[in-house]
Amino acid sequence: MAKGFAVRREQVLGVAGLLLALVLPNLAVALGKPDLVTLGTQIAIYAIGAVSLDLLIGYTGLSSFGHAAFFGLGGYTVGILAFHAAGEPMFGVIPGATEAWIVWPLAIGVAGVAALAIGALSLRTEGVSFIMITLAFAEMFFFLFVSLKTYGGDDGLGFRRRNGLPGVAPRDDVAFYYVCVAALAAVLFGFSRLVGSRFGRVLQGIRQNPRRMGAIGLSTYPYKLAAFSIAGAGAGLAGALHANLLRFVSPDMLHWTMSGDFMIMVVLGGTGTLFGPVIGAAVMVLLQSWLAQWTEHWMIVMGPVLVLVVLFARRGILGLLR
Amino acid sequence: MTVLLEVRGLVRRFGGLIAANNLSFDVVEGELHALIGPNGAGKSTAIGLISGEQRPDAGRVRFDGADVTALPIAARVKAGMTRSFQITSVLPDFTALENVALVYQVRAGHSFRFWRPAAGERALLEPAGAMLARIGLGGRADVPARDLAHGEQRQLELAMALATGAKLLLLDEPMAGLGTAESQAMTDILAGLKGHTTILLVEHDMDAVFALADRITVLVYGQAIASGTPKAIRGDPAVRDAYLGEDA
Amino acid sequence: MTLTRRAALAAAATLAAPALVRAQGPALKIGMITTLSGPGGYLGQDIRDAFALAIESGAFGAAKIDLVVEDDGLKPAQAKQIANRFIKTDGIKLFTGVVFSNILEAVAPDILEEGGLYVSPNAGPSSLAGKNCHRNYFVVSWQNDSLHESAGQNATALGYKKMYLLAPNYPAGKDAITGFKRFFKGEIVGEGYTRLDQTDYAPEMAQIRAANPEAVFQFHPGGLGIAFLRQYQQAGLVGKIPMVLAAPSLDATTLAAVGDIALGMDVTSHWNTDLDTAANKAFVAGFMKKFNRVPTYYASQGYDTALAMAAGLKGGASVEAIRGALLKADFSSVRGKFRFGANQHPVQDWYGLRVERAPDGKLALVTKGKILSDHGDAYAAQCKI
Amino acid sequence: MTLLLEQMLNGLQFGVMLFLLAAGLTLVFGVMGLINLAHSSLYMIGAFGAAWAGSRGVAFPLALLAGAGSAALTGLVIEVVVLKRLYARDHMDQVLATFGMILFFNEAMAMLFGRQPLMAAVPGFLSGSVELIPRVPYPIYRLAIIAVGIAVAGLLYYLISHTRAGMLVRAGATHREMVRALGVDIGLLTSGVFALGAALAGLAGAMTGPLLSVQVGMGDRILITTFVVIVVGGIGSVRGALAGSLLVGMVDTLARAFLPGVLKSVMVATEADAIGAGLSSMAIFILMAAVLLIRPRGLFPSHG
Repeated sequence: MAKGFAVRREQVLGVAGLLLALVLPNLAVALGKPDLVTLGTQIAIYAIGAVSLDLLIGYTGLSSFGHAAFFGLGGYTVGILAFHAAGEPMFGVIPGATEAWIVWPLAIGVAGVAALAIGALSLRTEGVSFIMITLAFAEMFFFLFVSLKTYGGDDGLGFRRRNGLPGVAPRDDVAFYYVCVAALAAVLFGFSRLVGSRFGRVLQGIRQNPRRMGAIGLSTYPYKLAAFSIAGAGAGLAGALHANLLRFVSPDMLHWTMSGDFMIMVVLGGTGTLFGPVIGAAVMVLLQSWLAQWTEHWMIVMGPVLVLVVLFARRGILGLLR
Repeated sequence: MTVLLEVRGLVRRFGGLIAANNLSFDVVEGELHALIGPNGAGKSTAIGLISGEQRPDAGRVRFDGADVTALPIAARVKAGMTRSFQITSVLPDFTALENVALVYQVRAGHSFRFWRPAAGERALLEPAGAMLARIGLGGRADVPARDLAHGEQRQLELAMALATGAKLLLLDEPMAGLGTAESQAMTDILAGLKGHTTILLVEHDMDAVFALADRITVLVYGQAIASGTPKAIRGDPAVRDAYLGEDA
Repeated sequence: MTLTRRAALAAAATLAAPALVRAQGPALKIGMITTLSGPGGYLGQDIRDAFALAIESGAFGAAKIDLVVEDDGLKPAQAKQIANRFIKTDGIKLFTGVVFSNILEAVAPDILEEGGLYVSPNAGPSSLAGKNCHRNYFVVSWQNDSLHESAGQNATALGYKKMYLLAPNYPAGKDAITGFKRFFKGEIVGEGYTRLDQTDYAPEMAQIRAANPEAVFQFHPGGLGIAFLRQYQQAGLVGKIPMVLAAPSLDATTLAAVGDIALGMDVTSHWNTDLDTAANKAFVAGFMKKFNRVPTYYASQGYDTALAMAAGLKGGASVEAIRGALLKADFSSVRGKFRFGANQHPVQDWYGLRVERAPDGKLALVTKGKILSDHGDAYAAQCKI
Repeated sequence: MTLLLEQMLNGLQFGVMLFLLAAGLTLVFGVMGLINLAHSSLYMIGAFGAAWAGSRGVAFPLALLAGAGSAALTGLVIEVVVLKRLYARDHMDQVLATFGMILFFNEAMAMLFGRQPLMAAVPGFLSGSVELIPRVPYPIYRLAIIAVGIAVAGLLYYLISHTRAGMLVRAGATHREMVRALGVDIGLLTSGVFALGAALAGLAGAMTGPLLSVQVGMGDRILITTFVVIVVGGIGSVRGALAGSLLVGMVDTLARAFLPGVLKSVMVATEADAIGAGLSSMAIFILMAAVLLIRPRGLFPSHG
């Protein structure tokens, strides 16, 4: 009974969210705040990253503190390919690319493979060690990109136009917004299938009781690694879209506070839920934007809000709604 | 009478503490073999070593004719042994049916299937439902495990262990924390399993042990000091010394 | 200090103003995207405060100016959001404020493509100075390289023959070393790269001592520089091996934090508190009176940026008209001589300063002489506007 | 040769500096199972406290005390108000809540003291240098840091293994319920341990202030290095923290000092400098990965 109710809630929420997302550009014009479209794009992009992190935190029970690494790698794949498309090929052989159908899958792949490598090492540990080792690996990538002068290092790397998509004008912000919303919808749909599948069942079993999973004959490591890699790939997609939104990538995408922000979005919205991370991303982006307009000391508000959420709203905003 | 499990000379140290000290005993196919001993005798360590959660510093474990000492847990489960835990250990957010279905899923091979909803797979749900019925939880299949009574959770755990298709069940205090009635129900279930499945039982409830066991091995300070039928153990002077000496 | 972010600073005028501007009616909005939070926040604060001071002291004449300030948190994404809102929702056309190059490279294209005008009070990255220069993009401060070119020239002028160079391993650090080398004529006996997250410089001190140079040039802005100087002193190198610095490594703020250690060090800058011009005297006095602290060179740049924009506004109301007037640089810069080069970056003089004890016992940067005259930058030649 | 010796001394000194920071972090984790990101804030508060006291003309040892004390006091407050409720929570909740605290403290300090770095001077009696290695002057202040680090290590060893409180600390880590059942006020114990950890962080901040830059956010960067230290050493083990600190300090220092030189023998000098710097910044992460490959729980895993 309770379960059926929850499922219906999620569906209602999903449909309502989708409707809101679809009319947002019109709404923005009506309200005289056209910048809301960009804000919405940003929310959709962060939501993709947060949803993918929730696969680890909420479903597999892995508290990764290095999600920004894959977000950044996805972004830099776009940036670096654009850089080489406009100039010399990479190492003199690999040509650049600007078409979305080449670049985006590549960004997803690069992030996924990197996650596979980092996960292979990190997943040898658990608990706090896992939190810290993922953090440390992300930090390592951060410094790598800071020191890469060819790609702008600390100053970042800008490029002139967004990746080409058939039928989408590169300068059209509203069109790009819809692309991001569509990507989010696809990710959410894929995600809901994934967590209900055999694979998803195993992940949820690992989260609830890894020892028990061992006792019924499952070696948890390959499943955790696969989840880590899939989540990394998801963050890679988010990073690629983010790079396209800004037409700019910089090491701050890989900064450890970005990993913290993704974690906050997941927990704020509600771990282990489909729409929780989306709500978390929306609240986070809007809160930051509004607080920052109100005072430069916005962190003095944001910090305690975070503490209060952890203390008193353990199941996030979605948990409060239930 | 074939020997299913052969434990030989297991040693396991934790710092200065010796939890298994040259431990040796056999479990014969089809029997219910109980492992008893005072607190801290190393019973749980023995289960841990046999199931593969812990690695011995010395000694061997042979199972079903093969040396499994170096095998990881999952491989031992595939070979046909599984364990339950002293502390209730189920998947609390899943229903009883989902708990057992997951065991059949794992048994069916790898789970790298990313798309089809597992909730609709009859190949998993049907045997799971049957197993729940067999263990007496047929009417509680759709209740989340966290909402089951303590005794029911222990039953569910047993159902999960059985669902692995194990030839040997390693049961670590299945009656711990159960009331009298629940204990009796569990004793009945275990009695019903006798003959179908070989069981190595660690248990503090001596009434249950002596009612159920075909043979008993007594552990003291990580060593097997006696092994035999309940009757023989009752009369063994070393056992009396260990227990009464401890208690006195 | 009250620090509301959207400090709308409207300045009413007392002076008679050109009719064209007065006819405009509502206040003209200038968008200032700057870094106010985090460790680098004091740079943005100085720029904002000095800009506001310029408005208050009537630099814009009768034109009503609404300075809309927002903190970018040193995050490019956040800066983009703000720029986007300023352009689309608030309809702002005139922008300034960005402190750091990475933020500027993220937001400048957006502003310029939407037909806005940007006047930089600080960052002047090479990527926007050469072939990617833009007719609506002005830099009032300096092209990044100039800071270090002047230091190289200074080291040559001071007669050093063997130098050891040290900078963090990131592009600005590498640019610093390249810029220095471009104007230094002596021998480089060693070169080291530190890390941005480094806190302990003991290994570098040992390497410097082992290399035994005549002097050291190091580029470590802000807190890094403070740590470096303190450890330089404790390693017993202060007084033994002199140091030549560029302005970002030792400004008025970091000088206050390191204290006597810095005594006698050579710094180069395009501006100093003691420059003898009427505009500068008014600015320094006004700033110290209002904010009770010594202005940094960031503050001077914020002030000059306001003056430059005010001069531009005299040209008319359209971006094109403002641009035309701005290009003439018809204002009394606190630095004295000032004009824009072909790439709309400054052509200006650079001075050698030394840390000395002022009569009141406090430490101060004292101007010792001119090092470079009418110095532009190497990228202007590639710029076609 | 003397350069190598000197750099090894530098490595030791950096290691001791890291130990001061890691000791408190790992102690709190070992006893309460709490992972406290805001440890870096306590470090910052210690540095600000000492610098502020110093600027008011307070003698250096007292300024140190002020730094450690202000950190301990802050620690006590956040322990009682917030962190007590988090001991039983999972680590991610702890990470998030303490991340929130970092934001809060950074901004609070900025509002109190401004964003400009603070002045913090080395006291007269500790300035200057001695020639430990002939013709290589070594700063006395750095030697003082080594001395304080050794003193702290000794004190912790004594506290944990030879006092009643230490016994409770050891017991509390493994059998919290049991200790409670024996009538020990576990709340008092955790508060005490947390205050001690905070005081150590504050002491580290106060001691390193005159070497570094006392400013908002100063602890955030070094926090990550500290994490590497305690992961390498084995989380929760003070002994491990000591071993990890020295190892990380040494590896980091020697890599920075000599890697570019080694690379220069195989490639162009300017390239070698930049690549060497890049590689050396990864050295400690590579070390951590290697340690975890061989010993997933660190060099000295704590019990339980």
